[in-house]
Amino acid sequence: MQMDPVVLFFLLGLLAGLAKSDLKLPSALYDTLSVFLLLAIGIKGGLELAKQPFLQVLPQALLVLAMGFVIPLLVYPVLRLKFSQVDAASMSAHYGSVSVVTYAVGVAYLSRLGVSHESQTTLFLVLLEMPALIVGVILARQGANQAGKGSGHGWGKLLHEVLLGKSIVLLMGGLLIGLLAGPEGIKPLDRLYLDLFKPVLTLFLLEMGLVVAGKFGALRQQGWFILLAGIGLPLCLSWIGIGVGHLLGLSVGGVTLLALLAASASYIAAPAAMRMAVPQANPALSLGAALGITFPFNLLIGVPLYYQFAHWVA
Amino acid sequence: MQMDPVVLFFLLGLLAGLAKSDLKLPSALYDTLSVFLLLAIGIKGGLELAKQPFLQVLPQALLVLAMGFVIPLLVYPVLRLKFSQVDAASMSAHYGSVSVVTYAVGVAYLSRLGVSHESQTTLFLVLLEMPALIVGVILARQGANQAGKGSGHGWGKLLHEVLLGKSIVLLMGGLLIGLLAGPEGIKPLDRLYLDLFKPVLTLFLLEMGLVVAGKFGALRQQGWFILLAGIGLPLCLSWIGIGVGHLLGLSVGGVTLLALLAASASYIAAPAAMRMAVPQANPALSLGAALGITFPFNLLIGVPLYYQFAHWVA
Amino acid sequence: MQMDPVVLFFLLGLLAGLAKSDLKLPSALYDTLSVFLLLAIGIKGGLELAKQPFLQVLPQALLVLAMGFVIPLLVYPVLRLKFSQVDAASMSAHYGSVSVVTYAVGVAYLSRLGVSHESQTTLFLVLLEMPALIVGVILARQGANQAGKGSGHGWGKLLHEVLLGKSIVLLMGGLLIGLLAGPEGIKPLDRLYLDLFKPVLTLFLLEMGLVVAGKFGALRQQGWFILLAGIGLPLCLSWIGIGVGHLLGLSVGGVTLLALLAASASYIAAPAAMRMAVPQANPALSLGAALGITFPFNLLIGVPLYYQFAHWVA
Amino acid sequence: MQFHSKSMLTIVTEALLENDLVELFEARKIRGWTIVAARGKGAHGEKRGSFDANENIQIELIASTATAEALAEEIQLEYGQHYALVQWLSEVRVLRADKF
Amino acid sequence: MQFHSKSMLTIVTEALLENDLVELFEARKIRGWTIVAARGKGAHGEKRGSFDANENIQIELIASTATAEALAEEIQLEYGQHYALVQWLSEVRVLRADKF
Amino acid sequence: MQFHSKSMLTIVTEALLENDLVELFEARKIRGWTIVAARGKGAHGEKRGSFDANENIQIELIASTATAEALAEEIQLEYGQHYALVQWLSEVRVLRADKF
Ligand SMILES: Nc1ncnc2c1ncn2[C@@H]1O[C@H](COP(=O)(O)O)[C@@H](O)[C@H]1O
Ligand SMILES: Nc1ncnc2c1ncn2[C@@H]1O[C@H](COP(=O)(O)O)[C@@H](O)[C@H]1O
Ligand SMILES: Nc1ncnc2c1ncn2[C@@H]1O[C@H](COP(=O)(O)O)[C@@H](O)[C@H]1O
Ligand code: NA
Ligand code: NA
Ligand code: NA
Repeated sequence: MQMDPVVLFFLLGLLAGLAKSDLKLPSALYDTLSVFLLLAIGIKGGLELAKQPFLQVLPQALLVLAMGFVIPLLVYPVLRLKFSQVDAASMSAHYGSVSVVTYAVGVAYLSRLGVSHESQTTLFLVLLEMPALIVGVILARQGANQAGKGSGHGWGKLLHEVLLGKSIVLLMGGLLIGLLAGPEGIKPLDRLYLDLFKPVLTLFLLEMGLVVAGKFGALRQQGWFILLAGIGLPLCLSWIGIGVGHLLGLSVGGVTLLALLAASASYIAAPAAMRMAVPQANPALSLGAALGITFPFNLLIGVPLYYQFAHWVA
Repeated sequence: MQMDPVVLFFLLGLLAGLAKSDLKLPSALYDTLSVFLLLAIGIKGGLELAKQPFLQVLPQALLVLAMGFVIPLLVYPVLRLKFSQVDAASMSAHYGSVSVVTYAVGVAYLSRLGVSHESQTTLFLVLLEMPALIVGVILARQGANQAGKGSGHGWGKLLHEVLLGKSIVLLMGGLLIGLLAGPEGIKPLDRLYLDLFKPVLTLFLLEMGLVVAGKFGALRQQGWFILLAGIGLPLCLSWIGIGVGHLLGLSVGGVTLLALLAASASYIAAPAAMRMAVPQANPALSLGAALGITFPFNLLIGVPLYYQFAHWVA
Repeated sequence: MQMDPVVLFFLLGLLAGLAKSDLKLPSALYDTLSVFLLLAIGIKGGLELAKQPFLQVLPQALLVLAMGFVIPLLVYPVLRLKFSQVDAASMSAHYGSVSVVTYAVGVAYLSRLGVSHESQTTLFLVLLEMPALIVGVILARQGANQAGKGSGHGWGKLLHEVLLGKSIVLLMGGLLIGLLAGPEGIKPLDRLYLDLFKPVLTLFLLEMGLVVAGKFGALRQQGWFILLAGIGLPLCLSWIGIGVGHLLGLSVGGVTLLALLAASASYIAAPAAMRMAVPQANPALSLGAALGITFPFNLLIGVPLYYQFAHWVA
Repeated sequence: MQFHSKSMLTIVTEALLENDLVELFEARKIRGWTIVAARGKGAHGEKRGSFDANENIQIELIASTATAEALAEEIQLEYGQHYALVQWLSEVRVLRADKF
Repeated sequence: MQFHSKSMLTIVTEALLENDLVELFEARKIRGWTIVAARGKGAHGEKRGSFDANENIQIELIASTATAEALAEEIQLEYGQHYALVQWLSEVRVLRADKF
Repeated sequence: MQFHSKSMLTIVTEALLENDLVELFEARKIRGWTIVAARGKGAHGEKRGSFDANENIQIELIASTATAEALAEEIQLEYGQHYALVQWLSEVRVLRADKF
């Protein structure tokens, strides 16, 4: 089977980065592309959600939300075997939350195979962003004396930070715009948000390849456990997603995406939130695992694998 | 009636900004989008102008030009009731000149309703940019001793600044390219300058929402008069546009756009020009009114309202 | 005949720059556009190459490669009449290498005339980037005592620099992606890399116009010889391209493009490589000639002229 | 005109602390500062600005020596332990003493 | 090698004055300067670079103390009254005295 | 807390030397530095960042006076002859002497 060109762009960036090419994308481009991807995913989700009866989606949403709270609680004790409390907590938050780009690649993969998926998966994506971050902070702070200085922001500030972070604002904003404007209103925007979605993803993945290559160096100092975690965690977590997806009665496509969401680790919202809330944690550790190992693993191996898993279960 | 999604993006930015979200668009994106919008509007105008007999457009152009000189003269005495000479003059220049984005939203509004408009309105947009800036500078400098230092640039430099400012160069450049290349030549460019016009406008308005939200804080210190002016001025000025549009025998669409041009206040060309020419004026005042009040007012209320006005008159 | 609008955008930028307009495009946009152009050209080449039997292309590739080594050797003695060893060597490298944007304008020109060209020209473009740079460095260093400090990087570092420079990585990367993904895989990306190629080129040329205008000032100090060289070199070199193209049995379109490649001078890869390898050379000289004279000459006069030449020969 | 001696505090730190620091400045009644985007390397590894949580900023702030020193100490205590942070003081001369 | 004492004038002001200031430097035969994009806060409110008329620049310029002081005064008189402007002088040591 | 005297070396040069300089810093065991994008004018003409080979960077690096001076001299010898390059040293005070 031919490789999805989207993944080829990632490999190009990765190889260029590893070979120390001077290829660089301007950071303004990276920022622009992520704004675009978040909006486009949100809008698409909103359009689809408009077709769903609200009462049918609600219980599904609650179950997915619960999954978001539970995953970091399961991941934490495993990571505690090796890491300090704050580092384990921070990493749990990263793995409990989700990666929007990984999701986008999964959607592109399914659409190439012509496999459909439920429209509410975008909503799931939005719902899964945050709970793990809250759990992660609680885990980091439990038992610790938090009265001292330099131990991170208070809860009020933190919730504000997360709820009004770029990811959630744009995903939710796009969702609402899609809902309010409807297919007719959005039609004139399709040339950008729909038609250019996949091609723009290629540029984004080129940049991600470069970024991931830069992370490899820092990873080498971290030893084998991090490599193990970065591959083992998504593999195990994907089965939680598959279980929940099954419970929700999703199609094979829907189950694949939920597995991918569970398996993916956040590298936008979580690092920023953890840096504010748990500054004692070493960001190189969690970001290294999430971005340096899990992200490429999911992209190259995870996506087709979870699809296979979903098939077995169906 | 459903809201135009273009306006929803503005509201998203506005709300995100007011809620102090950390959402930020890179300034390079803002710059790129404005280059694109100015070029696209210019090209479209040039293509349409090519269809018009020159001699028919000339008298219309002269009348519109006259309107550009007269509006600031009418606005100035009203603002003098409350503001210093330089501030009133600077604000008159802002309101006499035009906002390209407001115009673009008006065009999008009409096209959504399927209402056509005369092709020369783009030319009117270009013609209205500058006269008010000249009048504003004259008003600011009349009677004042201009020999001293620090009182702004001389006329030569100033005219250069305005005539060769980004707005006019790109609008006029686009117009000429459209004229010279003709529909055949421009066709291969349609995918960008035509098809992506409205979707790109959404990103621009998202950013504008964020910028406008940032202006609200500074506005609160300025008292009620500025709010009154920011809403009253466009309401009154729109009728001048309607009158002139009627005189020119424009269609309902054309009258709406001329009303909108008259009612809109410049926030790109005017602030830069006034800062150079009348540095004594407080830029927070005029930019606050033009961007913080009149821009959202026109976007959310003005556009449909002036269309209604134009209907009554027709 | 009407002018290609692509060229009109260049003229707009040039005029705006010469008139000292404050129009500026953000440098992030320039970087983004060049990444896009290089990728798009590479992909297109890869798609076309996939259709060619490899053994047929190989001898052609070798001959083109040879041309890349020979051109700077021919140019060098001419430039030595006037310039120092290092300056003549550096300039030879610039003229032996190629300008990707000039090539893109040539492709757009042919497609507007409906003239087809061989698919391997993109491969030729990639192959021609580098040989001249190597020859240029050898010419600069011959006989000179290179043991001293400050005389530029060693060969290992240099080859790395050139082979992994932005241009070659993106062109070759795109080529491989096109080859591997094939027409089916690339189809979902066409909306960006194919449909938007020409419109994006307009923005790029607008910026190039501004940059070229900025070079004119520095050129005036360099005297007449540089003007002569900047026009004479492409004219002469185009005939080498035509000869080689003829030898390869290319069509009129293919011969035109090979003439254009030979006639064009690099202003991305060569300046960076020469700055690292031959820092003694004056970059204002070679960049001024390549960008300030040869680039606009090829754009405005060269492209149609070489097409005419190719016709005569056919 | 006369030049007056002041101190300049320069702070290089993670971009995501910007809001916090600006709040602190305002609480301490600091009347002005300048920010530029920066990248760099230090004990906390490389900051390249390639994405959100990896950017630096450099803040310059002119004040009286006492204010600048106090501020530097406060910032060091509050953020120095866990965040990428380097600060330095230097002596400058300004024209309008009352402005700072 | 030897280091020589010079003064560095740093100017933070509105970006739209750049052309003017460069003209002034050239008229005063200044041979070099460095510009970086900046934002900041001061008596003229916040400058965030979010759009054209709201950007700052920071200019650094090494010269003899006399030249730097004279330039600072001239700029203060010409632009200080109405434009956002902060300037400071500091002492630096350079390697090539003849360059500045 | 106590402030300690250190030297700051500021280097303004062509952006394409960044990799080289960072390698040099690492070879010299320098533990930190800060980089900002810059443009400017000097003996090598105008650097406007409009495209690749025409950008400047400004590097700031705090170290002991001896280290900073030695580094400045080495860079001057290695790159000063052909590349756009201006360097200056200034005196700064930092809080954690052991960091530099
Ligand atoms: N010696 C130094 N000189 C100048 N800047 C430094 C130095 N050390 C660190 N920095 C800057 O300060 C930031 C934080 O330093 P650190 O806390 O050591 O990671 C780095 O990312 C650099 O930008
Ligand atoms: N105390 C200060 N320290 C450093 N920079 C300042 C200070 N005050 C003002 N600035 C900068 O100078 C610009 C103009 O200041 P002002 O004229 O006070 O508005 C501001 O936008 C800041 O970037
Ligand atoms: N007198 C100066 N003050 C501050 N920066 C300077 C000065 N001279 C040169 N520069 C900067 O150093 C770079 C290299 O200088 P040069 O080697 O003289 O071309 C210039 O592009 C400027 O950014
Ligand atoms: Na997850
Ligand atoms: Na108006
Ligand atoms: Na060539």
